[in-house]
Order: sequence, then C-alpha cells, then structure tokens
Amino acid sequence: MYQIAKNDLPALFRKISETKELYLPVRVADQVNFAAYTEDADVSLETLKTVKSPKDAFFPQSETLYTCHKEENKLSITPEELQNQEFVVFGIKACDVKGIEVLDKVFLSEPVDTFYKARRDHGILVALACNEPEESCFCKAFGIDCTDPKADVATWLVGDFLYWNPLTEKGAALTDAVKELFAEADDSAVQKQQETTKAIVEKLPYMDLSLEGWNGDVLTEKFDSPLWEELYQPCLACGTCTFVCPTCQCYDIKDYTTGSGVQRYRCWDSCMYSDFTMMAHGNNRTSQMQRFRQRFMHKLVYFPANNDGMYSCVGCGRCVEKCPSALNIVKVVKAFQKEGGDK
Amino acid sequence: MQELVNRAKELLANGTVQRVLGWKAGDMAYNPEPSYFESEADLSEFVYDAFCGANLSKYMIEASKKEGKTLVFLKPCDSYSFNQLLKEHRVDRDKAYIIGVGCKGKLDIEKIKKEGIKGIESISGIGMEDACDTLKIGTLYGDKECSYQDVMLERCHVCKGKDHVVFDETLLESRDTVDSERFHEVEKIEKMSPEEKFQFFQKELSKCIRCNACRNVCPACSCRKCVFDSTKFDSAQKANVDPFQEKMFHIIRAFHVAGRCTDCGECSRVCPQGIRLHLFNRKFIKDINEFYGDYTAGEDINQEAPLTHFEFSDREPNEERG
Amino acid sequence: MQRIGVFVCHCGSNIAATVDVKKVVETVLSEPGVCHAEDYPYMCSEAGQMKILEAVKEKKLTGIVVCSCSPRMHEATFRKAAERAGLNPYMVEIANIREHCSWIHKDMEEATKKAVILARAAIAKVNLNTPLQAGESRVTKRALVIGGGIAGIQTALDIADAGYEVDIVEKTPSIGGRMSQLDKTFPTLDCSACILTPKMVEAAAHEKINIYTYSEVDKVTGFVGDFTVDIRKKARSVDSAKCTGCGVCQEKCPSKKSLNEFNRGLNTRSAIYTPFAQAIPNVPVIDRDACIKFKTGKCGVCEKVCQAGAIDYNQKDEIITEKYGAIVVATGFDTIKLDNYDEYAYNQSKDVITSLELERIMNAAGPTKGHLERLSDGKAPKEMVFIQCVGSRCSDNRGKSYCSKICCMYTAKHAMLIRDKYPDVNVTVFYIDVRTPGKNFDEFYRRAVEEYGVNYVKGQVGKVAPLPNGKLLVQGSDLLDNKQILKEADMVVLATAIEPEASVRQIATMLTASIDTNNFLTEAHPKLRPVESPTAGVFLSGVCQGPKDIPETVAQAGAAAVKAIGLLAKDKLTTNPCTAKPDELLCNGCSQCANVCPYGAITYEEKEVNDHGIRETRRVAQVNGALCQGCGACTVTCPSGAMDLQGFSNRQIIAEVDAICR
Amino acid sequence: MPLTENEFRPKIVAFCCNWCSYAGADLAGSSRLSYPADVKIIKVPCSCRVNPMFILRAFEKGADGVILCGCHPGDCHYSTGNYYARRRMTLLFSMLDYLGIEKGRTRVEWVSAAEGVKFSQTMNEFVEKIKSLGENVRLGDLRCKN
Repeated sequence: MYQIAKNDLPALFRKISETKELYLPVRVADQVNFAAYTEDADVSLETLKTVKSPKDAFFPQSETLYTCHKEENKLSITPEELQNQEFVVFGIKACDVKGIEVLDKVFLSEPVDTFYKARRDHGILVALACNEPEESCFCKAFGIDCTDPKADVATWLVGDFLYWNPLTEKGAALTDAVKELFAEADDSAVQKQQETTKAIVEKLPYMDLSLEGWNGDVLTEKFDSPLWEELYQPCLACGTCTFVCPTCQCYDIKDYTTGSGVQRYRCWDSCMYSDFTMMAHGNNRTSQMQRFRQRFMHKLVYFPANNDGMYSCVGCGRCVEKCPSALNIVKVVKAFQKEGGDK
Repeated sequence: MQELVNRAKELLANGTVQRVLGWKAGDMAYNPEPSYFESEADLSEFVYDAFCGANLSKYMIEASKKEGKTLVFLKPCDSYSFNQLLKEHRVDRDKAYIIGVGCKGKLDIEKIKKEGIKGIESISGIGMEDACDTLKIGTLYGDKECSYQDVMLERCHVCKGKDHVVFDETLLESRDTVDSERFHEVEKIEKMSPEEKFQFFQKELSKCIRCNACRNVCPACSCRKCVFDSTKFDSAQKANVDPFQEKMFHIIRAFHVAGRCTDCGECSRVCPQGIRLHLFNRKFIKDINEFYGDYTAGEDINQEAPLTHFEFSDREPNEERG
Repeated sequence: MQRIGVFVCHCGSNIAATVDVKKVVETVLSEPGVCHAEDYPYMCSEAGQMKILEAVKEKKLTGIVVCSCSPRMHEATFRKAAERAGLNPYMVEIANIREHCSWIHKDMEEATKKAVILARAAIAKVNLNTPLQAGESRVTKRALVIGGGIAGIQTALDIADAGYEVDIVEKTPSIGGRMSQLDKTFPTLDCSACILTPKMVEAAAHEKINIYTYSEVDKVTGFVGDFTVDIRKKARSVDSAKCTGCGVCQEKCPSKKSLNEFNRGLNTRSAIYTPFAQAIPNVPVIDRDACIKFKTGKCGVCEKVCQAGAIDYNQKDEIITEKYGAIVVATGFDTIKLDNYDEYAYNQSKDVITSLELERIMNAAGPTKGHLERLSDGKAPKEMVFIQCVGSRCSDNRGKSYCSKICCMYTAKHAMLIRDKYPDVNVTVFYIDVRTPGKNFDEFYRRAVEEYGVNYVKGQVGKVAPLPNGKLLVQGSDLLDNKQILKEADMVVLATAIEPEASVRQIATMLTASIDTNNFLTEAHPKLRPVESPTAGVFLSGVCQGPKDIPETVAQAGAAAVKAIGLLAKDKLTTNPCTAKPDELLCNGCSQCANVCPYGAITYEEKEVNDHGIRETRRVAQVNGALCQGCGACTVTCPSGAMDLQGFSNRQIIAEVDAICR
Repeated sequence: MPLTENEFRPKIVAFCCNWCSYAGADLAGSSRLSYPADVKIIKVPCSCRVNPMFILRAFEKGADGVILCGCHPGDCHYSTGNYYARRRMTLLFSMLDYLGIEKGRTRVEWVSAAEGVKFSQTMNEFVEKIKSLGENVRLGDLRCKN
C-alpha cells in the first residue's frame, strides 16, 4: 500500500493525465459528475455520489457507431474507431464498480459489444472507498462493502492522505507509472477508517433492506401483483431514475442526417418512456404501470434469473435522491415486504 | 395537518368525493410522494409538510378521467396550474373538489445537502403547526441546524402570493415567504455580454441529461405526445448528442409553455442536475409582461393568452431587445 | 419514396442565359427519389407539358418538380399538366429559378449552384407530398357592392342586368358618391348630375338591386361563394316607407347650423336633411348630433310638420345579415387633409380652396348658387391661381408619392369654364407637368391654353400669404423662364391629392383583402388581374384600387362586375385543399388553435379515440375544410404538432430547410 | 458576384409568405433587383405558418441567418396571421438573444407584393449583416459542420 498527501493529488492527476485520459468527479455549474481532468477542473473527491454514475466512461449516453457519407453518387461508410488508448477512471465508488460488473454481464456476453469491450479493455478503474455514506445508500443489501472497493486500484482518503492499493495487473502498471509520487504505507490508518465507516453503515436506514423473495422463481407472482397498480401512480414517466442509474443499460439506435450523410448513433433509452421499444405494430407495454413494473422486475427478477442471481441494482441510492415523485426501488421492495408480512 | 385529514375523511364519508389526491409520507423525512387515498384507513399515511412541494394539479388530468370526484389539495401556486389546465380543457372542474391549502414555503432537500448536511435521519420544524424558522436535523454525523428560509425552494422566495385562484374551500394559513425579486436573476443575465450569456447557458445546459423530468412534471407540458417524442417535426430526440440539442429542447419547451407557464417552479425543483430551468420560462414571462402588459397564466381563465392574441401596435421583433 | 421527375425550363434565355440548365439536370439526378430529369426551352408550352406527360407515363413518375418561373405564374399550368398525366395535381412543386435566381444573379456558376439548391428543396418537399383532393363549396347567387358611387352603381347595374341579385351598401344617406358633387365633367364639359342621375334612378328602380343607404358593413365571415355579411342600417329617424320626400321638415327644422358635407362644409344644412336635391332615396335623415330633439328632448318640429308621420325618433340601428357569393369593393376616395401644407394658407384664408370645393362653388346648387365669388367677402375674383400636385407626387412623407391622375384634367376644365363664363378673370396654373394621356385629353388642355388664354406656368408655388388688403400673395417660380413670380391673387385653388376613403382599411380587414401602404386595395396581379383582390371572391371597382377618372372607373366597374358574374354563374367552387388537418391522437383539446383561427374553422368534438389500444373519449379539434383558408396560424400554436397544414406540412417545410442548409 | 476562395458565404434561409413577400421577391426578380445568391427562399402561406422549430432547424443544419418576411401588419391576406407571427418572433428572438446568440442572425421584415425594391434592399442588408457576424457557431449542430 502506498500513500500520497492530499495536497499532492493535483500532481498525481497531472502525472496520470500526461499519458492517459483521466476521468474523475468534477464540479461544473454546481453539480458533480465524472468528467475529463483538466488543469482548471474543480475536482471534488469529497462528493459521495456524482449525479450520474460513471457508467458513461464505458457506455456513454450517446456514441456514434458509424458514419455514412454521400458525395455525388458515391456512398462511403466509416465505422467509428474503437477505444485504443488507455484511460483512468478515478474515484469510482464500490457500488458503481459493481454497476460496471452488471454492465459487463450484458455487454461482454455473446454477442460481445465491441465498443463497450474496447473501453473496458483500455479503462483502468481506480476506486475510492466511502467514508461517510448517506441515508440513501443501501449497497450492503447487495453484498457490497463500500469501505473496500474491488477495482484495478483501491484507494482511501484518510486524514491528509490518500492511500493507494493496486489490486490487478492493470492497477500495478498504473501504480508503476506514478510511483515516484507515492510513499510506502501500512494499512492501519485505512483499517481504522474502515471500521468507523462500517459502524455508520450499520446505522443507515436502508441497510437492513431485505431482498428475500426477489429472484427468478417469483416471476409470475410478482408480475401479477396488484401492488404495481398502486405503486406506479405518482410516476411521471421521466427517465431520471434510468439515467442516473449505474446499471441501466438500455439504448436506442438512431440516425442523424448531417446533410452530407448520416451518423448512426446509439443513446441511452429509458423503459419509463412511452415509446421505449416502439415497433411497427406499436408498443408492447402500453401503460405506465407496465413500464414502471418492467424497470423493477428487470432489476430484481429478470436480471438475476438470467445472471446467476445477480441483481441489476447496486444500492447506490441515486434514484432515491433524484426521483421527482420520490419513488424508488426501496419503496417498491418495502411495499412488497409489507404486503408479504401482512398476509 | 390533522385538519386536512379530518376534512378528507368527512368528504370521503359523505360521498362528496371518491378519492383523495394528496401526499403520502415517505420513509424519510423529506420524501413524501403524491398519492391517491381511497379510504379512511389509507389516510393514516397522509402527510402535509414543508417537503410536499409536488404540484398535484397535473395529476388531475388523469383524475378527471376517473369515476366520481377527486379531492385534491392545492397550494396557492398549484391552483394557478389547475386553472390553466382548466382553461385548456385538460381537467374537469366538476370532477375536482379543491381544498386550497396554506403554505409556509416548501423546502429543497438539495439545498440542505449543499449546506454540508448529510446522513439525514430526521428533520423537525417542517410541519404546518411549526414556527418554520429553524430546522433541526438529526444526522448520522451529529445534530445540525439550518434556517428554514435559507433552504426553501427557489420558487418560494418569489412566491406568487397566499391566495388560491380556484378552490372549493381553503384550510390552513399561508405565510409570506417572498424575499427576492422575481426577475432579478433574469435581469442579471440580460445584462451580460452575449459571450457571457452564451457561456453561462452553455455550461448550465451541458448538465442536461434529457431525462425529461422537467417536461414530465410540468403542468403546462401536458401534451399527449411531446414533439420531442414524435415524428411530426422530425424532432424526436432521446439524448443531447450535441450541445445544440440541449438548447433546442429547452428553447422550444419554454416557447411551447410561453403564456401558459404559471412559474410553478416544478421544473427547477425536479431537475436532477440542478439546472435553473425557471430562467427560461421566467424570461418569457418577463418579456410578455414588458411587451404585452402584465399577464399571469392561470390567474383568470377568461383572459386572452398573450400568444393567441395581439394588438395592432405590438412591438416589432427586430427592435433593440434587452 | 416518390418517383420524381425534374423538368428544367430554359424560359428561352431568361433562365438558360444565367443558369446552366444541363448542369442542373445532371446534378439533381443524384437526389433521393429523382428518376428522371430533363430540360426544355419552354416548359409551359404545349410541347413542354407533353414532356411531362410522356415522362410520367414512361418512368411511372409519382411526383414532379418543375424548375421554372415563379409558381405564381405557372403552378396552375403544371398542376393541370400533372392531372392530364393522371397524377394528383398537388404532386407538383415548382422551384422558382427565374425570379428568384436567373433574373437576379449574373454569375453563371453561382446562379447554377443556387438553382440546384432550389431544385433540391423542391425535390425534398415533393418526396413528402401527398395527393390532395379539392373539396367543393356552393355559391350564393347574390353580390354585395360596398359603396354607392358611380363605381358601385355601375357594377351593381351590370351584375343585376346579368340576372343576379345585388345589394349596395352606402354609408351616406344617398347614393351618388363623389360624382354627384361634381359640376361638369372633362373633357366633354357635360353636366355631371345630368349623366349620373339617370344611373342612380336606374339602380334604384332595378328589381334585382337593393340599396342600403346610411348603412355600413359591420362584419364579414365566410369565404368566396359563401360570405355572410352583417350590414348595419343606421337609424335614419325617418320611416322611408312613409316619407314622401316633400322637404317641409328640412325647411322648418330650427337647427340649421350643421356644416353641409355635400358642399364640403362651405355652407350649412338643417339637422334633418337630404344631402342634395336628386338624392336617392329622397328620404331625409336626422343628424342626431345636431338635432335639438335628440340633444335636449325638446323641439319635435319635424314630427309636427310631417304630414306623412314619417318621423320616428325611436328608430334604432338595424343589423341585416345576408349571404353573398361575391363582394365588390367600391369605396372610392376623399381628398387628403391639408394640415401638412401650411405654406398654402388653406387654413388661414377662406379664399384658398380645394378643387372639389370649387366644384361646389361652380355648381348651381352649391353654396354660392353657382356664382364664382370669394368666400371671404363675396366679391368676384379677378385674379385666380391654380396650384397643381398639392400632396401628389410628393417625395417626402407630407403627402402621397403617387400621381392623383385626375387633377391636370379637372384643372384645365375649371380654368376653361371660368374663362368662358368670366372672361375678365385671369387664370394662372402652376404645374410640375401637365399629364393628359387620355382620349381627347390633350386637345382639351390645349384648348384651355390656346383658346381660353389660361396662363400655364411650369413651376411650383413656395408660399401663399394672405395680405392685409384681403388678397393672397402667391410666391412661385417659373422654371422655364427661370424667374421668381410674385402674384397677387383673389382666389387660390389647390389640386389636392386624392386618397382612398378612410373606411376602406376597416373594410379590407373584414374582407381579409390586402391593402398597400397608401391604403389602396391590392389587385391580385397588377397587370393580369387588375380588378380582383388576392382574396378570392372580392373584386375591386373604382378608386379604391388606384386613382382613376370617371370613364376609367366605369370601365373598371364593368370589369369587376364581369368577374363577379363569372363567379356567380358557377354552381360549385372547388376549395383549396391545402387546409389544416388535426391528428386526433395527438390533439390535447386545448383550444389554442381555435383561438387564433381567423375563420372560425376549428371546432371541438368529444370523440372516442383508439390511441394504441387505449380507448377513451377525448376533446379533439375538427377543421371545417370549407372554412379553412390554410394560413397555418393554428399549426404553430399547437405545441404537440397535432395540427398540420396539408401542402405545407411541418415535415415538408423542414425537408426544404434541410435541403437548403445542407 | 463570382465565387472567390476563402470568402465567407453565409447560408441564409428566407421564409416568405405567399401573398406579399414571395410576390415581392418575384417583383425584385422581374425588376432585376439583385441580391446575393446566399439567400434561398422557402414559400409559406403566411408568416404565421413559420414555427420557431423551423428557424432553429435551419440553424441546426448550418444556416448562418434566418429571415422571415410577411405582409405588412394590417395587410395580412388572412388578416391576422402576421400579428401572431410578430409576437412569436419577438419572443423567440428575445430568447435567442438571452442565450447569447448574436443579435441580427434572425430578422423579421414586412415586404408587400409591390415592394420589390425593399425586398432586394432587405436581403442585401441582411446578407451584409450576417457576413459581419461571421459563421454561426453558437447555434448549430456540429455534426452538420463537416
């Protein structure tokens, strides 16, 4: 394990960004999101949760797939270049690391999504442990330890130092490149902080959230529950929950006419939207209740059914904080729990 | 608050209304959700406090399609939205029993968090019966305090007033919360150089993730299908691929609600990226007031709306504009 | 996607000299949907149209783009050609590469590039065109003529003679108009009343003509073939059915101080009055502002003296609603106000008068019983000065930019009549130019100069100053002799510019007829459709369209009548299919579109819809295709885009924008 | 004017109402009153047909200036269309200004069928104005720029 003084972090970022693109939480117009490091970026490592998850780094909100160009009667097609340079995502939290694992299940299984894979191959994840989790967090419910993130490198901010622990080959290579800025350290300070944080985690209101009864076997039972009809009512059908979510992976493919040609791109889509999966015959989910149900069934039933029990929720709590109508997955789970208990 | 519950129970019991549209207590101090209550028992979860910012008038579009009357609680500002919807034939007055509820200013949880307060376990001082001067906040990291006024939603600082423009009865007293000039922010931007304006909005809008929360919460944006979801203008977009699309969406959205927007502030309240969306709508409101005379959408349903009306002597578009 | 044929017209050398038509043909062939392109010297010719017919047949074209002159010229031609070829006429679009391209650009490369872009936009539009069907609407076989002057009378007579009902609406108490105020007419010097009165009588007696005097048009709705008009019959306070026209009431009326409008305010009249002796109808009206009975409640003399019992103080304005197929505007003119021309001392001296006032002075029924005399002291003038172009041909904005056309001739007439009747009076005319382009006009003018010794001075008058001795000092310049002229005159006559009657603006707005910056009604085409307004079913008669003398007015009145008759003779009209069309599934039912529709064409209906499986009753907009004129105001008001305009749809216009910007 | 290299040639979209301004443009043409070829006219039935979406669309796709021409107030063929257009455009232009888009990239001009001279003058002036403002970089979609 290594350490570096907090004051020297700018030097570390500068060093990394000399050879690699570096993404980290940056404050822009009062909001913190992952963005590319620049000399004058307002880096905010203290921010527990960026508004959007860092999934953009691997699965951007929109990306061009290929470009058609027309000149006179000649048509040329240029596929978009795949990521071929290494880049670093610094400051990713344990829940969001898990979120990327969820995305991997989707994009790296056959047929492999080459755009995503290229980014995964070239991306180095430097995770940052949480110190002060908040009331909206419930990562523990998914077996995540926010004090001990598992990525290429794990880091901790304790006191005036950042502690740095490479966990993979990629992490080791990155460490070698910046080692000159580090001093060796033992893990006592980190352990102490981990204990403090864990004690807080125990007190968090959502940490006892039980996912018992949510798995692939309960599909029809959950699907047919009358509860949905009640739960969805306040839903505005916006895409906030989807777009801040670290695991939502649905996208649409669209064409943009540039005048001289067409750019085919994909962009995030939301199952909350009325024209999600719109087809020639119409839409297979015609009501907002169905769309609302879809989102939670997908995260808690369909996904685990297809992925060895892995939920596609990581308990980051962003939807809890951002839903305009104060709806969220926790409320859904609790509602079913109550219903079950009442019986 | 208990008065509201009691009255709701009465109206349910005597058959005046079939259901109640109000706010249901959340599992945290600050996250009540809009909700229907069909029975007396349901109402045990009813809440009305400083975090009931959600404007329920838009829900009345759907409620108007339901059997029987719906009791809806509207804050003074919400009543303007309801009236505007009424003017546009989107809600049915006969299907609504409106209780105008008082308001002491609604709170913005984001502002509380901006004060550095995290791990919130409890908040006191938010009830209608409270003094609403200071909030006492219990957190995982110790007890905190902050001034109620400081963490109010932006809209409450420029509150339209304590009067409801449409109601069947009113309950609870409101209090004066105005401590800012409504158009101050807009004027500040107007005074910037074009370059500064451009940079300001470019930065502000670059945060937009096109989640459509602003649109979907907006009582004026109640189109069955938005132009940004339809093929009518070849304008369907699901993401802002280019900074232009951020502008396009927000300009057109503001234009479509110009003269119809009641400045209820819901767009700014719900934006996950904290974009000050009211700056768009309020610009149009300010322009309309200046160019065509004071107009408050939703105030009077018989008044001619500024964009479906004209005067022979209207100003020319090319005139020097501030 | 359509199968589009592009036809590029040379227009002789009008287009081909500046636009490389071959290049245009070659370039557009790679545009989406284009499967045929060719050029031809004159596409509008029969041979050119045959090219279209052949190509449609051979290439199975579904859409046509003609790159040619303005669609205002030949869009109809090519639509008909398409129809002959078996296509829907609305599958044709025109790229205007003449007026908007070849005629305004000189550089061939640049003009060709632009022509290609304009063609591209038209192609992009045609790709989204849909066949449109013109609807039918009925024609009400009745015409309305607004204005009862010579123009209106003539139009009404011609229409009525063709067998159609005509209503004349005249706002003054009698028909007759300006012509009835004239003494003699040029170049024949026959008495105006002598030739007008028989026409008035004929109109009044015509079984197909119905005259509403002292009436105004209040409201017009509807469209060509089917206008609905509210006519306000102002309260005359005299029962026309009972009045015998004996005139006793006017004699006995104690209120005699009102300015006599007919005599241009040069003398006074009674409060109950007929404007002039030959008035039709010969029924007086009570000027309620002047009448003592109406002002104080006391008097009632007229009621007492009227043996017919025709006086009715309680009469109220009456609104008559009538349907018409055609409307002719014949609102005429007035002279301009002279407030901007202080230098001529019109407001300072009674002896400075307008030519129309001189007409009244010369007229036996006028304020001086036809004697030429100064209005200040009643003395006979010895020295008279006429000033031409007062307010006409004006380069600043004090007056009018146009030539009033009639002044040169009536001044020659006045000068001649004065010299004839009062040979001792010297007459001097200051003029910029003397314009006499009409049959026997120049001969007439020359007689004034040569036989009657009228002193014509080419030059303008800078100032007219009243002198202490009661005379008027006229300071002018003689441009031919290049000298200043100072002349003491007894009377000065101003050839005051004419302008459209003030009420025409309001009428034009009601009719949705366009009007130019001088308030003259605009014709559909300045040369080819001079008596039609661009608004279908509205025709123009007389000076409301532009300055004219009597023969021209009568000729135009007849022409307008013929156009109206042509319309009334049809049983059905085809309606413009480019109308608004709502998408019921997108309609919010908010009524904003109905609020901006100038035709009341949008109504709302509670209707059951099936929105992708959701069945519900919704309030949705309905457009009456016969009422909708296709302006598109509703389409922009509609936030969801539910309301679209056929032929100019949102996607079509956007396609054009894209094609131009690419 | 012949094309010269490197000279900035703006893309300008002119929406003209069918009854007045399009006819005014025709009159400018038949009177041989020239204006730069950069201006391309789109015919609409009335100025009130022009949706702000169209104007933004033009900028999106690369236009440097957009001008809307209609009948003079009071002379609308549909009697009231241009009054609505006037309010809409006043607000839209004000908003564009507020967002820092250069003043003058958008314009409304009333041109009657008789005003060929005015049409040509207006277009000449507008093209000059746009040239002085330079390429539109603040309100376009970058994907359309290459």
